Amino acid sequence: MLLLNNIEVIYSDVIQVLRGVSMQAPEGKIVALLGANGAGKTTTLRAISGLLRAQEGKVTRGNIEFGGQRIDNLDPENIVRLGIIQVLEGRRLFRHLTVEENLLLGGIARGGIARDLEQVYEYFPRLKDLRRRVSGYLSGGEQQMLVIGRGLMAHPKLMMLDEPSLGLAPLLVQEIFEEIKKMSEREGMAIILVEQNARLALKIADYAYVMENGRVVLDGPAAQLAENEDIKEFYLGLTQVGERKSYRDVKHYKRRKRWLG
Amino acid sequence: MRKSLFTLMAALLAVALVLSACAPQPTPTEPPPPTAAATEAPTEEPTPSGPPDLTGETITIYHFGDLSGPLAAITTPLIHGAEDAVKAINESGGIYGATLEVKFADTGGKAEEAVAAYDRFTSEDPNALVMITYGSGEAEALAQRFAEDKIVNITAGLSSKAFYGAGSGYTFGLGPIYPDQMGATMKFLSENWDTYKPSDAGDEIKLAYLSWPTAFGQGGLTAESRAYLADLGIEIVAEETYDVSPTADTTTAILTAQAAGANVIWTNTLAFGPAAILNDLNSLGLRDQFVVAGDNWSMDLATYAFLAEPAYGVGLIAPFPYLWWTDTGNTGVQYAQTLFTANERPASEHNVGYLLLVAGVDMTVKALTHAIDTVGYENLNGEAVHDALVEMSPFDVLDGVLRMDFSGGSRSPHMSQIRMIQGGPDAFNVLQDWAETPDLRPQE
Amino acid sequence: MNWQLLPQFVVTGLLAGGPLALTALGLVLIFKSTYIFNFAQGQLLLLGALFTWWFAVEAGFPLWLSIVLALVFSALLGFGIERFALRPMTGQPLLSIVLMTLGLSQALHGLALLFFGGAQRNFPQIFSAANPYKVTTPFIYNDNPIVIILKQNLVWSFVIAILGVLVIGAFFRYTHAGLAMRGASEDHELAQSIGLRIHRIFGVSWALAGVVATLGGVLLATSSGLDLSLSVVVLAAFPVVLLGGLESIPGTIVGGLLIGLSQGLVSASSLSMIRNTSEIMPYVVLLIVLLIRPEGLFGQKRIERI
Amino acid sequence: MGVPRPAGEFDTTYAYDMATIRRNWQWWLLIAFIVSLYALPFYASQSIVSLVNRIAITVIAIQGLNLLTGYTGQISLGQAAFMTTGGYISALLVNLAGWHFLAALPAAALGAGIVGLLFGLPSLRVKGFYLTMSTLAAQFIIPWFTRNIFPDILNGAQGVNVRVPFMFGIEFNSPQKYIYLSLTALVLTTIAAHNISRSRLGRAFIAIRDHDLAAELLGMNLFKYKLQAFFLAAVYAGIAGALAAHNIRHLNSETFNLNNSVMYLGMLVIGGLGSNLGPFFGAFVVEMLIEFATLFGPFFITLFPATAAGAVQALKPLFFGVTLMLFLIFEPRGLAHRWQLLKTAWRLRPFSH
Repeated sequence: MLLLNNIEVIYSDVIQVLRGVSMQAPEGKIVALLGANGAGKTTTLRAISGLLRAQEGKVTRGNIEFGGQRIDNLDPENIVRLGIIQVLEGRRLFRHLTVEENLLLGGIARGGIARDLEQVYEYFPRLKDLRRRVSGYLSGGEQQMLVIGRGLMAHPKLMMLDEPSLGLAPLLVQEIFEEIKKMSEREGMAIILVEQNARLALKIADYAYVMENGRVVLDGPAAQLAENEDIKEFYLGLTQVGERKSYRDVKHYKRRKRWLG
Repeated sequence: MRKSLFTLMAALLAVALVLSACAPQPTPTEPPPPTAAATEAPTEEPTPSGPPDLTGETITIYHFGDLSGPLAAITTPLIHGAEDAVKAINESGGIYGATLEVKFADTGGKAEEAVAAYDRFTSEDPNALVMITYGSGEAEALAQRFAEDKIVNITAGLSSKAFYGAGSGYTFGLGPIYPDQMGATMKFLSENWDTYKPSDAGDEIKLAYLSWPTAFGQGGLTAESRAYLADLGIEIVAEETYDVSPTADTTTAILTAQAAGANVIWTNTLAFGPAAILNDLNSLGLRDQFVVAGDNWSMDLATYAFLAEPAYGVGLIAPFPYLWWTDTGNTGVQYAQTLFTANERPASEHNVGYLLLVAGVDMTVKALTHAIDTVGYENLNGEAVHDALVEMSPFDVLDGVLRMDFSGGSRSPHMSQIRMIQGGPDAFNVLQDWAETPDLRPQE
Repeated sequence: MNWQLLPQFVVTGLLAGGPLALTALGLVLIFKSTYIFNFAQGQLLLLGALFTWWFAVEAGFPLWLSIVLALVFSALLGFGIERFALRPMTGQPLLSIVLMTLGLSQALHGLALLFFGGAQRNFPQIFSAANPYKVTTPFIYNDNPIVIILKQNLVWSFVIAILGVLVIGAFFRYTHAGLAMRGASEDHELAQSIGLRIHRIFGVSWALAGVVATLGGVLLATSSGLDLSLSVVVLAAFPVVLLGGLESIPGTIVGGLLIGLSQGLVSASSLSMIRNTSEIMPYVVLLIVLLIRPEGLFGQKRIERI
Repeated sequence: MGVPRPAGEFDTTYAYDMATIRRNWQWWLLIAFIVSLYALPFYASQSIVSLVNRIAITVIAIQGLNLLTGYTGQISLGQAAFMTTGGYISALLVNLAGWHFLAALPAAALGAGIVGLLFGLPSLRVKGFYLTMSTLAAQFIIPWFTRNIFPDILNGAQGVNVRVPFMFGIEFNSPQKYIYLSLTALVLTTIAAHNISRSRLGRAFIAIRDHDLAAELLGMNLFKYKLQAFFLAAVYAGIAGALAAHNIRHLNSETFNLNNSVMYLGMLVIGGLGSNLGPFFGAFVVEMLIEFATLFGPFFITLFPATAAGAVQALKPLFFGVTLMLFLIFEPRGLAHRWQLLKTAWRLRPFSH
């Protein structure tokens, strides 16, 4: 459904952040986007959602298609109306509004209705109890649920989640990821999941891309990637248990790094 | 380099002081001989016997006004009055053939702008003769300059400081100064208290001075006017101010005055100033408890524009140092009316400003003519016009629309009627005919 | 203290706070959504009143129609201001934006002067200027109960102004459009990410501020008359906004009433020096607020979690 | 000083590095300019002398504002109020106490400075826009005081007539003479402003403007520096106010009003914030606009039926406001920045970079 074709993004006419990124996100599937800090994951999401513009960024080459329509460099408002929602990093919410007001705002672009609220409360029953609370006072996990729920209110065809696990307790992350999985299956929604926590991401994702330095360096079905040695080492943090890191490992790292770059 | 910077500056300062000592005088006050007149001068110089022929000459009158500030309500007709009067005079031959011209500067009611305009005017015309000013603040700021540069200032801003402050002497009023006006009105009221007093008022006049917190608004209150009121046995029980704005609420001022036992209100304001008090007195249902009086400007059509009902104006008392449009028996008023009709001025300008400037231009022409007769055109300067105004006194302007008297060191007239609004607009009826006002000019 | 006048001036002061609150509302509306403090609000107020005057007096339309037309005009004006003066300033520092609204106020003042002239003018009456309401209070002075006299137009201006604030407040609280505006005001980027058209929302905020300003202008002008100095009333509304809290709609009412009350209280003093402070009372209150509680009574203290 | 210089020109001594003016011909140009201003009364008409006189006084007021707003980043709407303070102090000292003008002027500066300090006090707790409100309060409260305290001396709303300075046997009663006072004051205040901006204090101001939190973390006493900026701005205003009052010869609570404060801010932005040339450019350009409005207004205004012909005051705020808005949108760094670009282009000619 979503197709990125060799796109390039430049900030402030000078700084090139993405160099020829191509990827796709099919209906009803979860796509994980992995990579270190500064690899260009968030920029990719912003390129899709149109929010680049607020930061003086621009897609300068390549194109982005959604359902057969070119959407690169459209206004974010219009992209949302096509059914693409980016859930921003850092659990950004309208802190002075209540939970329910936050949710209603999520649906406002398509004329949010009360029935949609019930749907969100089904996924996250806890929000229902908290719906009159001022959202700024919620706990981190509750805020994350709210943010995802708010995205859901727009009935998106594609939801992009930017680091939903950041700073949350592992159990909570588990719970939230399960709901995400459920959502994508039930609503037939494509999901792009940007994560640092590669293990979890690969567990629920169907397909994954690995980015470095503004390029996609590796991609493949999630299960397959999870078995890839380099992924294991660099992103899952798995080495043979108990073994001391030796000079050989470092050399190996360097080799791998070259390959990845 | 830094050292040399300071050396340079020190040198500059020294030079500056020397330079300022020998700075050129503000372009000479002695008139340069008018080139055209110079040739024919000798024949007429000794005794100006026959009327001189000044065809081709131009005499400029400079006019300061406020078309954008709080006094704009009256200024527009003021300018039109001057323009129309000058046009008519030129059509009938000017002053011995010389063309009269008016140059106007909009100062927005600010002294700073008035000074700038003054410098521009005196720069254009080294022999400026007459300037007409309007606001009290302007007149006060420029008073010294007029005296130094010997330029006659005919002013409608009648606060006493402009006339008699230190170093003034060339400022002449179109009406009595505000302390005189208040004194005259209060004298009249105290003499006729039984006739005009509110039904439940006592035998004593208790005065409340409710006005704007501006030079004009406070112009009536001077040491002399206070002393004069005290002599009349009138106590000032309240002095309150309100905003210079059509939206000003005078409720607290009025109620404070009432609580202090006031039965007469004096307001030194114009247009929406008196209207605010009259409106609020009616809105509060207190109109019958006060005699309301104000300066000459307060009794004008401009006030009606702000009254909630025209009837609210009824009963306002004011000194009236000129005739009014309704005095159609007077040829001067007839003349002004002819000008007004001929130039198709809108009805809203049928007010004191227009009439007064037709008269003011007439007064200027009389003074200029007299000065030319006395010293000759080639010697015509501000001083001559000044002397003419004093020598002519007492004299009537525009066939008695104004009665001027600048004798005895007084530079504002001391004659006024007292009038009262009785009925619809324009029904400014005479309560007391022309009479001498008290002379409350500041004692040096 | 002039005890006899105290109840009267307290009530008069409170009533005067109504139009102040409405004027302050215009400022709050713009600040809430755009974080711009609009120094040109006074000129919007003036132009709103001038438009009404022009339609009613010059064009001869019925008063209600004139007001409606003026509301439309000022809404368009507000919309235009956002589009052409403030949108280009997006991302500029506070100083530039403050100066932009100051420049705007000068330019609008010049335009008003140019198109309407400096002369004062009569404004159509909406409320009766006669027959004041008289209320007998339980307070006794010199063995007589104190009677408060209230001008009809003052009372009705107050009622309409407060109603106006309440209606706008309800609009913000209970409608989707209001919710969108509240959302946009909090976080521009987040609002964009969920599909709010923030520039349209900013435009609407300015248009709404124009509407509110026109209402205020008409209410203030109808009691007496109209001239260019009408715009200065907004100078008394600045303190109201700071007192109530820059983002708070209910704050405008409380702030307006308190400022009006403070003016009424000093007016009842028996010392003329203290009575005269009535004109600067809003600014004295303002300084006190700045020193004691800068965020105002109902201002948002930032909710931050660590 | 951040201006690109041609290749091959290096600072070889500290004196050269610190020098404001590096070339001899620049010295001569500056001297020639100043001399031509001082000689103005000998070759220019009175209206031009009067205009330059007013511009000089305005520039002083704006220089003060530049220290507070341009360098320290605190927006002030109270500059005119501090001018009122200075004007009254000087007027009273000269009129009543019979002080020499040269003694009254520093007293006026100091007095205004102290009052400015008082209204800077809220900077302890608030900043940015809130602080602007505090200065706006000054713009109402100070004139109120002149109207209401000591009515016997200050004469309430009517204000006071201000005596013409009389020094060295000269009465400064015409623009041709007064301009020497204004220009000399301007030269001195310019040197002072220039040195303040280059000193430790000036750098502290800039640090506060650019990031006050960071400046505080570096151990700077923010409050102290902000107060100093307020004080200095008001000192400049006091000097300008005294000069203006003795020039107008009349002073009341409305002589310098909110409108003046707004104009000064606008002039500063048009000229260039945080540049010592900014006040000169700004005052000059805006005064020229106003002169333009005065000269050509009457023709222009006849196009508008509602406006009385001659109401040139309508054009002044319009021209000023629109100019200010255009500058904010297209050249927020003001004319001084343009001037730098021009100079750079000239120095580096024929290469553009």
